[in-house]
Amino acid sequence: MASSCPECGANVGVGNKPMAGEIVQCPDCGTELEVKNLQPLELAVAPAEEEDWGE
Amino acid sequence: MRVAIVGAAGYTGGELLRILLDHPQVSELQAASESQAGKFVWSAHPNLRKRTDLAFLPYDALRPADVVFLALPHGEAMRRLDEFRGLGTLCVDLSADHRLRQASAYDVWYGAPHPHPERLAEFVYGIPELHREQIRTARQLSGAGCNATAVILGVLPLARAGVIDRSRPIVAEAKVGSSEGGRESSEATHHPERAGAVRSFAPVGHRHTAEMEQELAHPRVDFSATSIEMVRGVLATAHVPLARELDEKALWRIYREAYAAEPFVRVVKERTGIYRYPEPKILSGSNYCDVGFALDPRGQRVVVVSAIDNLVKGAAGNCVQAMNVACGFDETAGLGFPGLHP
Amino acid sequence: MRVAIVGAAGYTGGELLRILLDHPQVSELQAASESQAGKFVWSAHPNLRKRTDLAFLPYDALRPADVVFLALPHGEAMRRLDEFRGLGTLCVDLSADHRLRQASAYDVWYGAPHPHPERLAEFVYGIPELHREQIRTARQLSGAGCNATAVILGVLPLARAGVIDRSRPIVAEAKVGSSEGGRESSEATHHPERAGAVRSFAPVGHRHTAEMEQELAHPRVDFSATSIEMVRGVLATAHVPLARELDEKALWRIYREAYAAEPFVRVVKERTGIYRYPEPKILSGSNYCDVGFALDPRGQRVVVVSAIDNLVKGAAGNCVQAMNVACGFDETAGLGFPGLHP
Repeated sequence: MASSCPECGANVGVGNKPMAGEIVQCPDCGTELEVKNLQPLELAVAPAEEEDWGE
Repeated sequence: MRVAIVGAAGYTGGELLRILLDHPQVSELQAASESQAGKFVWSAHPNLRKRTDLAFLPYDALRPADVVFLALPHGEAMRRLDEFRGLGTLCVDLSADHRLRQASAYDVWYGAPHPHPERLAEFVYGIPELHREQIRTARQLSGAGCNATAVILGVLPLARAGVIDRSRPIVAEAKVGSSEGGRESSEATHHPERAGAVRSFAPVGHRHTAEMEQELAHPRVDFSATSIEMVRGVLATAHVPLARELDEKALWRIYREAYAAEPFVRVVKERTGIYRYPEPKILSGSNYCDVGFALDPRGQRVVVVSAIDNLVKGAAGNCVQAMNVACGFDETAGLGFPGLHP
Repeated sequence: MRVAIVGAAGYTGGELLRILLDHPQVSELQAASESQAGKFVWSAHPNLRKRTDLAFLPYDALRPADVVFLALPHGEAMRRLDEFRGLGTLCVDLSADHRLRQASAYDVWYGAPHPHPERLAEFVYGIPELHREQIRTARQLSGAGCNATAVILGVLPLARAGVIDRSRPIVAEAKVGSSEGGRESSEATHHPERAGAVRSFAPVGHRHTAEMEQELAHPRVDFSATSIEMVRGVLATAHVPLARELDEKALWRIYREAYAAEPFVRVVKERTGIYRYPEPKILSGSNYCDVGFALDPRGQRVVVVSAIDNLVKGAAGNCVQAMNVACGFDETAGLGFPGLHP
C-alpha cells in the first residue's frame, strides 16, 4: 500500500499491513510520517521536536 | 578499451587516472605529461602509490587510443587540437576552449578571439544530464566549468519547466575551494595567505557566466564566486525569479520529474538532521551533484542550493560519465564511490 | 554472503555500510540500530543517499547472518555478546572489549575488571598484517584501536627484526582527528571550541598503549595523543631506540621485507615532492597505512612515521579486510578506493 507524502508529494510505501499510528519515513524528503488513517490510507507529518539550528 | 590522457599530471588528470584505473571497460591507459615525462604517475599523484606503476609519457610517445582526454591548461587545447585529435575516435576536452557555441563569447569572456571558431559547432557540451542524446553519437565533447555545472544543474529543472521570469536576472553565488585553481601555485595560494580566506576573487565577470547563460538559455545570469576554507567543493546558491506563484509541492514535482531517474543527481531538502540542504563536504571524490531549493514565502522567488566536487562532477568524473554514454557503457561505470561522512 | 552490522548508525557502522554495499561477495546486509530503528540508513549516513534504501532494524529484528559486526560503544559488547554471538558464524567486535589478552590489563587501562575474562582467549586481534594465519581460522575477531594500529604497523618491522633496544621505552606521539570521538557530541567537540585545536587530550595513560605493548611485545611504550584540525586521520610519530647501529639501506631492507607484499601497507620515504613522508590527508576513505622512517644521524635511534584513516584502516576497513581473510575472499575485496589527492 502507498500514499503521498504531505510534505513533498512523494509516493510513500507503507508495506502491506500498516497500523494506525505507525511511523514511516518519506524516501524523498526523509520526513517522519504517521499513519493517520487506514481506509483510505492517510499520512501526516509525525510530531517531531523541531531542533534549533541556531547558527 | 584504450584511453589516453593528455596533461595527466594536473589535478583533473590525476582524478581521471584514479577513476579510469578502476573502470571495468578500460584495459589500457596512457598518461602523457611533458613536464613529468618518465616519472611514475604516483610521484604527481601520491594517492596512487602501490595502485599502479604507470609512468608519464612525453606527448610524442602517445600511441593511438579509443578515447583521448585533453586535460590541458586553457588556451592550449584550442591551439594544439590537431596534434591530439587524430589519436582517438572520441576526444574529450576538459578545458574551456570548446565549451561555448558562439565564437564571439570568447572575445567577451576570455578576452581574445577564438583561433578556430569553426570547430565550436563540432563539440557537444558534455554534461549528460543536459545533452545525453547528443553525447551518445558525439565524437568531440567539451567538459564544463565546475561553477557552471553546479549552477546549471541546480536551476535546470526550473528552466525546463518554463517557470523562470526571463525578464529578471538569476543571481548566483558560489563558495569555492582552492583546488579550482589547479596545480600551479602563486602568492595568493601561499598557505598563510590562503588559509581561512573568505575572499571574493571574482565578484563580477567570471568566465563561467557564459556557460550558465548558454545552457540555461536565460538572458542574464549574474554570477560571483568567493573562495573559502575548502580544497575540493563548490556550493552554489542561485536566486531565481519565478514567472508565477508556485508552492513547495509544485517545486518538488518539478525537481522529482527532472532528477528521480538521474544516477548522479540527488534532490536534498530535509526538515531534520544536520545535512538538510546540499553541501560539498560529503561529496568529495564522488560524482554526485546534490540539489535543493527553498521557496521564498514573500513569493515568486526560489533559492536553489547545489553542491559538487569540482574535480569530479565538476571535471573528471563528469567527463568519464559522458565517455560512458558516448561508448554505450553503463553510465555509472567507474563512478561508484559515494563520498565520505563525516 | 549475509552480513549484519549491530550499531550501524555510528561513524564506524556507516563506514562498514559504505564498504560492504560495494563488496562483491556481500549479497545481504542488515543494519541494526536501537536509536535509529525504522529510519533509512541514509538519514544517519547522508553520503549513502540514492545509494541504498536499506532501513535500520531494531536489534530484536535481526535475522541470522554469516558475519556479524559489533560496532557498539565500549563496554556494551562485553556485556551483550551472548545476545549477538549466535547470529552468525563469524563475529567481529570493533570495540575495545576483547582486544587485550590479559584480563588484568582491563583493570589498569580501562579502570574496571573485564566481566568475562575467559572469553579474551577466544578472540584474535584482527589486524591481518599481524595475525593473518590465525585470522584464517578464527571465529571471533576483535578490531584494533586506531592509534594503536598506526603505531604498531609503523614499528612492527623493527620489532620483528629484533633491532629494538628492549631496555628503553618507545615514545610515540599521535596527531588525531575529531572523528575518533565518534558521533556523540560534547562541549569539547562544539565547533567554536574544537576548530583550530592543537590539544593534548591524553598526554599519558591513553588506553591504546596496552595494545601497542601487547602486539609489539615491547615492555614499555610511552604514548600520548594530540587532537589537531582534522576530522579523519591519525599521524603517529614513534621514537624507537635501536639495539645496534643500522644504516638507511638496512632499514629499507627491513621495511621492504615486511611490507612489499602487503596490499594495504605502503613504505613512503622520498627525497623530493610534497608528500615525502606518510600523512593522513591523502588516505581519507582508503584502507592504506603509509609507513616511513628517518634514521637519527646521532645513532641508535630511528623515528618512524605512520598514517591511516582512523575510520577505515583504523576501524571498519581493517575489519572488512580481516573478514575477507577469515572467509577466504580476495583480501582487497571492497577496499579498492585509493584515497584522494589533493
